[in-house]
Amino acid sequence: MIHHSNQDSQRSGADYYRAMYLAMIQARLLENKLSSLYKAGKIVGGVYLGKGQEAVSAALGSALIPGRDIFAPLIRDQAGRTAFGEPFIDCARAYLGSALGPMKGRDGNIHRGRPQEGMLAMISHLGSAVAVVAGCLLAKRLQGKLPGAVGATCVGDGATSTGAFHEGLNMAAVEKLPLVVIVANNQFAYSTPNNRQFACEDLVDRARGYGIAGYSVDGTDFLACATVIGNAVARARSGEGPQLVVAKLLRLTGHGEHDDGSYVPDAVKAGAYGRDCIDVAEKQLLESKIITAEEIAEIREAVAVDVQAAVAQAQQEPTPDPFQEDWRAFSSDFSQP
Amino acid sequence: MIHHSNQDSQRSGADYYRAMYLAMIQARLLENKLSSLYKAGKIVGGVYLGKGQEAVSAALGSALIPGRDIFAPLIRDQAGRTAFGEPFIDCARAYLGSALGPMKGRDGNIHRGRPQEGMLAMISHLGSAVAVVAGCLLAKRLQGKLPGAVGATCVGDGATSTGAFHEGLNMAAVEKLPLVVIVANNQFAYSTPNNRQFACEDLVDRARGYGIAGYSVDGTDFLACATVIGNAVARARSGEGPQLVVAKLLRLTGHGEHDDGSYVPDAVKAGAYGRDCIDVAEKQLLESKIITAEEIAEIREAVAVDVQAAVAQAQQEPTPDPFQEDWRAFSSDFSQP
Amino acid sequence: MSVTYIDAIREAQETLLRDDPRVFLYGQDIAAFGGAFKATKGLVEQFPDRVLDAPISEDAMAGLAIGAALQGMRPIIEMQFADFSSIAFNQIVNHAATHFYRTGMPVPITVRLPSGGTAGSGPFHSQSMEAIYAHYPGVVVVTPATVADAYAMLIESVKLDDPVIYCEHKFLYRWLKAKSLQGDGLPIGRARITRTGRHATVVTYSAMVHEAVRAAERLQHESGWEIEVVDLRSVKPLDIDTVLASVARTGRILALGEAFPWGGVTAEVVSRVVADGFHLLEAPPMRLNARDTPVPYHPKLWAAHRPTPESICDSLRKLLSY
Amino acid sequence: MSVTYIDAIREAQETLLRDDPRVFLYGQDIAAFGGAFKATKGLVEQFPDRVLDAPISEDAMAGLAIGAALQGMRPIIEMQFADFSSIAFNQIVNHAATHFYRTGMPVPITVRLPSGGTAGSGPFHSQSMEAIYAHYPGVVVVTPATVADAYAMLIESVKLDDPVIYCEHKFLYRWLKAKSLQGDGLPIGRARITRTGRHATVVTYSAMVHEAVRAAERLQHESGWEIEVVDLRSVKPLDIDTVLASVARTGRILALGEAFPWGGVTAEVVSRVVADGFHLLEAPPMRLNARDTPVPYHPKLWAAHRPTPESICDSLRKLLSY
Ligand SMILES: Cc1ncc(C[n+]2csc(CCOP(=O)(O)OP(=O)(O)O)c2C)c(N)n1
Ligand SMILES: Cc1ncc(C[n+]2csc(CCOP(=O)(O)OP(=O)(O)O)c2C)c(N)n1
Ligand SMILES: [Mg+2]
Ligand SMILES: [Mg+2]
Repeated sequence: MIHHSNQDSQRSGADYYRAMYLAMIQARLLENKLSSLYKAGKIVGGVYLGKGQEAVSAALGSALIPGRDIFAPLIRDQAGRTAFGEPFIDCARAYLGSALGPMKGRDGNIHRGRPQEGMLAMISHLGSAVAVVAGCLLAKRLQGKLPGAVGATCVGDGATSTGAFHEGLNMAAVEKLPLVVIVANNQFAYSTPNNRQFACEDLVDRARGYGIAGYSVDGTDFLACATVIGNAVARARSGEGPQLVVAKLLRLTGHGEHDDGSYVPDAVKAGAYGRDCIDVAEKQLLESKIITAEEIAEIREAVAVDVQAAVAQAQQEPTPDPFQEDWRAFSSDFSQP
Repeated sequence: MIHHSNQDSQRSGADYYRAMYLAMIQARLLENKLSSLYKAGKIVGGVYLGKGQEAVSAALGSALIPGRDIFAPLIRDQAGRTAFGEPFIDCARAYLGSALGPMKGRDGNIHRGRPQEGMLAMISHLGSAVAVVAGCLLAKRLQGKLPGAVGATCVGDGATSTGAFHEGLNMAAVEKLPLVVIVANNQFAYSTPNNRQFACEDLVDRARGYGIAGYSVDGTDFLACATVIGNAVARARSGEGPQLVVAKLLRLTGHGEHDDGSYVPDAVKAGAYGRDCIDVAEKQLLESKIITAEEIAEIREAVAVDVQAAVAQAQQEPTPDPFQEDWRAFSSDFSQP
Repeated sequence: MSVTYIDAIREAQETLLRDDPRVFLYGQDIAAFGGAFKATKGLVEQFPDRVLDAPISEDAMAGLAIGAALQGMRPIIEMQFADFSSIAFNQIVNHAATHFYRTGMPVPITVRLPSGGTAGSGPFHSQSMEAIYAHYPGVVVVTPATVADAYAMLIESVKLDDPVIYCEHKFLYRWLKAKSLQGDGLPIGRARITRTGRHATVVTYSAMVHEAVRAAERLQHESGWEIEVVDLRSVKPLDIDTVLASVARTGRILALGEAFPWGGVTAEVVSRVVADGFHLLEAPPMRLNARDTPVPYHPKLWAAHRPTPESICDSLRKLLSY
Repeated sequence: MSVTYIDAIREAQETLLRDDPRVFLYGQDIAAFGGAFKATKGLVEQFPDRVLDAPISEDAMAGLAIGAALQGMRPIIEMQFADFSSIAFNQIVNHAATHFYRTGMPVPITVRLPSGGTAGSGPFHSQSMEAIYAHYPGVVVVTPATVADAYAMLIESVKLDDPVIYCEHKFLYRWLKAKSLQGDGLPIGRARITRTGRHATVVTYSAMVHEAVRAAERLQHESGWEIEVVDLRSVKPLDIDTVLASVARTGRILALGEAFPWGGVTAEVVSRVVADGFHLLEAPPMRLNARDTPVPYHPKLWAAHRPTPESICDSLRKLLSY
């Protein structure tokens, strides 16, 4: 697998763009594979993809520093996960129920992480990661490790309606923590359109009410995402407190692979946000000569091989054996007084 | 007891001011009595007073139409309750644990109401009334009874940090319900100052994030409260959707009567919001010749008699008898199949 | 013609909306989309004002329902999964549940909880929360196990003046079929003898009724044991009389449930049986619940986490051999 | 010198802050104000960075604690009243409780719940929520009944790698006094025989331990009955061995608790006793809980809502006369 080299400080310029682009292709090809596996009946449970949201997610993941920062990805953050250093095999194992890998088959699909390494393992309850990332940052402050570190999470437009989102963001603002929250406003929460979710003109209007910085960005515009999200992370890192970025875009797939998303009106699909951020990225990168067509082809080819390898490996691995499980929810052993 | 005459439509002008003033005096004298009773050991449990917040609360309660509107008072809303038609005896009974009265001793102090008449009985969990009032209004819409009706509730600065406040207000905004939410920002939540509660400059900055109207007012300024809160209610009534009013003021007492509020810095007490809204009201009413000094004296005297009568009555009444209680939490009778 | 458990839930809501103008539905994705499980499919077309999409605000959804109920409506709110009702917990147990006792005014809301495990659903889309709600005074908790009960008990839930937690089992949605919606008219609060027997009683509810019947059939076939299966139907109120009558016949009881093992329905059942029917017992009352971990994602783990016909048979063999 | 139960809680927090730089406190009004019950009085002066006032955001308070714990800290969060933890319910039972099972990484948070009833506190400042949390896999739930336990178990809770719900009883805060903080060193997970006896066992926890002892003394005085009282100390894990050993001596058990009667600790205790100790029983196991309504405000109602020495004696007389 092509690795994202471990940065010591936040990437910028061409490096950042290249890292983002690589993560986007990695996410897209990996997710395409997940989709095929699902359709072939090889995955039990839901499959949730980030198609169309890769630029936003990669912009965030590529701006973070693994080992120093905290990242709490949500359901459409394959690109950000990859950029932050999650190997494909974690994803393949979680979806295919391998007994190896971090979740050992106990949890699946997007409910995975490596909390030991700063990548949290989401629970389903939307909005609940915001306060948890704030807590990670508060801990770093108390430990004297905060300078230069940030914490980040993504939520959808729907998740902004949760009490957890509100309480967490407000709390982070009171503590002036370097928390970056990206709202990926893909205009729908499952089937529910924005006008049934909130009544403000733009979710970024919420920033002022928390006393934090807020930015809007076209989430299909690769370079714009890089700039706005990269800057938000940099500002948080330099001590300017919580940053809210609202990215407007469209999910180019169903809510999950079981869903055809037919409730999205054709006009919306054909509209400005219906374009594919990967097309935009390639166009922008080629135009600005950051990358060549040959490199693109090479990246795509190499990533396809990596995807294949990860899936093949996970498919061969043992699945969990209920008789081997210790069935323990406590880490403490209370049996020995 | 001097009664607030049942209005058919929202009061305005001198009528409104007079109603407000009456409610403020009623609240103050009743609460002074509660304080003495507490100090004399006659009340078990907490006593929470609205001293210093009467103008805000009365402005709201006096703008509401009993029988048509919904009012969910919170802990410092004696004035609003009285203005909305709650008789003193409800308060006296709740605090003194009479078995008569709406709560029958099962709940006490401010946890009382007449939900059958549109005055909800608060639970302690802050913020939870917002969605409930929204639900009352949604019901009215479905029943065709919404035109001309509003629902209102008050919360403190601290309650704005609850998920319930956020979810409820956002939901009301989505449904464009005629909900008026007054934030009485008395600068402290129990002992916690604003700077540990939120990081925005003014809580009214939240309105835009919900897509609703927002207004600020000096909560110690009687006439300003009348205007701003009266207008907010009128706008909601005329179909302009949720209205948020943030009133700045100071609690002129402890959090409860057990608390001396010594954490409030002297400079704050001596500051602009440390003045007593009743003094302001009397000054403004006298200056604008809405009321005479004699009338003020008469009102105070008559109210004092009413307070005395209500407390005396409640004190004579039976307390609940556990052997007479049916100890049922269900209204349904499941014993007969 | 055959009708599924989820059809019954849909039909009940259609009937309620048609017959009672006080009824309305509120939940995420329930209008045009028809709900995550299609329990409200087509209803918004028939009742455009009374089937409303909610924001992702479970606490406020419950709060809104409470307010509407206080104004005379009969709201049904759909939680997308029972697990997400954890966000609505406060409004349900502290607001809805206490209101009648405090004020004398009941709060007739119905909260639909798509409950229980299915393969691959994992820790946050598989929970059985009936015991959590039943612990609180003032909430009725129903757990229909049949197509007819799914229909009749939803209608009855909405007619009740008290708040009802309606636990519908996702595993039964499409798997469980019946010829019609016609049931036996048992009211909420009354258990049903689903299968008669002489040697032991299994007391259970919801999807586990079917696993219990399977286990009973297997034991009958294998060794001639006749196992009685009692479907509680509602866990609060809990029909201990029917349970005791069964134990009086069999002398042995296994309380079976799919929820977590600490406390819960099985503990309540056993405790009441021993309190009032100690003298009836020929063997120690047994319990079988899920294991004491979150519900695992992997189908193999999941199948070993919840009781199965095999593990029920094992328990029953132990019970019978005492 | 005498030290109260609330002193012990304060002292434990001071000790923890002093000895372990990973410990910090987070809660409403706990810094300069010292907490609604003064459990953190003076601590912010000594540890200005590690005693922090929280906004009124229980869900985020629990979330913040979880995050901090994942980064190596040992947060203690104070809920102003146990009743308000209903807002933090989701983060506790779905996030903290599941994390070790899901990821292998434990979440060492301690959640302090000022629990239980006092006269005049009413439905929302009196709740006992131990059964709610204990139902979920992955949370330890402790219920200290003595001054020494309040101290030692809080220290032990913070040292445990698993999330702990520390239920401290408000009624004991100032009423319960001891000569010192010195205890007997029993770990979490082990019950204590508070009073020995031969004729019946009362299994209980928290404030009810003292009511049980009073009832036992009364019965001894009145009629010579010798009642054994077992203090569970932690309701999860639950030390059934100590309970069974006691029942083996007495043959009779009353499970006593202050919480709501449906399910809960008493049901779990009785169910486990009959499962493993059926043959030891000479009488049906009994339960005594609060009544099945919200906790009433009025002191007279409140006193009749919870078990009292009188009602415990009544239950015991019935149990002894079987
Ligand atoms: C608290 C909560 N309620 C309901 C759900 C069920 N649910 C899962 S995803 C989803 C829609 C999320 O929409 P959004 O936040 O916009 O994210 P998107 O799927 O569009 O990326 C819902 C309702 C949940 N996970 N959590
Ligand atoms: C959800 C919740 N958490 C905690 C409390 C305990 N509590 C009662 S009043 C109060 C302070 C409220 O402050 P604010 O909202 O500013 O209102 P004020 O008392 O200043 O009028 C707190 C923390 C509560 N009632 N509800
Ligand atoms: Mg969305
Ligand atoms: Mg305040």
